[in-house]
Amino acid sequence: MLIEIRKQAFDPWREVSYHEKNPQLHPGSYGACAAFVGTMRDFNLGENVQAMQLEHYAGMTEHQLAKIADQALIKHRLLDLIILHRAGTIRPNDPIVLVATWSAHRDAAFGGCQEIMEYLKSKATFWKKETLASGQRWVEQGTPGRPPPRRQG
Amino acid sequence: MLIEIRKQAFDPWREVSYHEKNPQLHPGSYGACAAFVGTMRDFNLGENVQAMQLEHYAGMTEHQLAKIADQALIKHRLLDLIILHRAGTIRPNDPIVLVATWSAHRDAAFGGCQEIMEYLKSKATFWKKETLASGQRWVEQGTPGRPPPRRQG
Amino acid sequence: MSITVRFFASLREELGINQKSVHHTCALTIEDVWRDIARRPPPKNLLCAVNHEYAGFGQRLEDGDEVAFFPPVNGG
Amino acid sequence: MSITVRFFASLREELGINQKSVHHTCALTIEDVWRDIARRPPPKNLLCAVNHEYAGFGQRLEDGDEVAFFPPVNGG
Repeated sequence: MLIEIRKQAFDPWREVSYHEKNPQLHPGSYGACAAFVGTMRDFNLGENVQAMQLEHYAGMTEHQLAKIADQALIKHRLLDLIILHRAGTIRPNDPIVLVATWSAHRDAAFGGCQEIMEYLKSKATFWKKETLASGQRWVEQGTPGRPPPRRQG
Repeated sequence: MLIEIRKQAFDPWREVSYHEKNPQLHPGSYGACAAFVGTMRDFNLGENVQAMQLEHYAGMTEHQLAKIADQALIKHRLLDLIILHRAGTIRPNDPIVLVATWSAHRDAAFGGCQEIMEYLKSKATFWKKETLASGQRWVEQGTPGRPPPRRQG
Repeated sequence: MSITVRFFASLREELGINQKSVHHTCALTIEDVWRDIARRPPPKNLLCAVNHEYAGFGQRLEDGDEVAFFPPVNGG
Repeated sequence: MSITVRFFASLREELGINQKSVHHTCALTIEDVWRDIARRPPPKNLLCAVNHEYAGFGQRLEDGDEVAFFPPVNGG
């Protein structure tokens, strides 16, 4: 099981591939893997986005992700999982989050992966601040918290 | 868009990674990728499985997969997708199927990926014959079609 | 008219037929083709297709059609 | 008793406070801490946590607790 918040860019498919070489995940034991990758888009709410600051509450975030993972493991009888989330300065096309779940069966893998993503969005203590050509704005619940400030300098 | 039935083993994560380098899938345009990989288990219905023959109806399978893909692209507004399915002799831990979907949003990527898997299971003309220590058996709808024949020789 | 008939998976093994051509002078349905070749009642879960599209047992056939019979599919 | 209070994201910027320690001799709730530091009514969508667990505004605090205030989260 991997739960990590990482400041550096990562290649999600290499992470999944590497994880499957983990001897804890016995070859032949799992029939299904579901993976989700959320990637930063260069466009949001009608504006081009140049970069994003991903702030988080160190300590609480890890604690919440561990609770989410434990719930999903039990409920969906997962064999293993990855939750890997970026923090810091993100550029368009950078992966932001990877969730991968392994299970004996398809429904469990899909169900676990989707549920982790839902809980992650509602419980994990991350906040996004976008950099536009016109300034910066906080993105709250998919909508900007307030209008962007006037251009500085 | 990749739709393929392949006789050789493949590395699903490398396929997804390679596909994202496709210039048709503009960097920064998609916010979400969902992927599902079905893998051959070494155990099914209480028996160890040594190998599996994956028979398919060449021509009809490709046609059905193309229809499934077109439906999912439109319904879920997908930006791109992969359906890659093995045929021939499969060994435990070999990937059998990869479905990957790219979209602007999470729900569309998940919904498209799951729906393709559902249709694929119900419409794509594949049949599985397992090799056990005691002989071979057809697997029909997750249950064996008939009891395995007595050991030969 | 001339019809190509194909069988797959356990059905192919049971009947011992992979592919067969049939020639008839009168109108034919899928059911006619099944009775003609298989000489037994169709299994309850039998599926059939004409020219790579799923089809009902009563569908009428045309010259050059490819008809396929197979058990429930099991991909993925 | 001594409480650590933290603010995140847009709330941190609006109040201009990242982290603060408060010391009191009497029993305190999260709401007391908010009023004491922010000196304004809480925003409608305000979230709070005690020791890394989500908490209600009326929760009572104990010596050494870490209280955090933040806007709706937005990960993934």
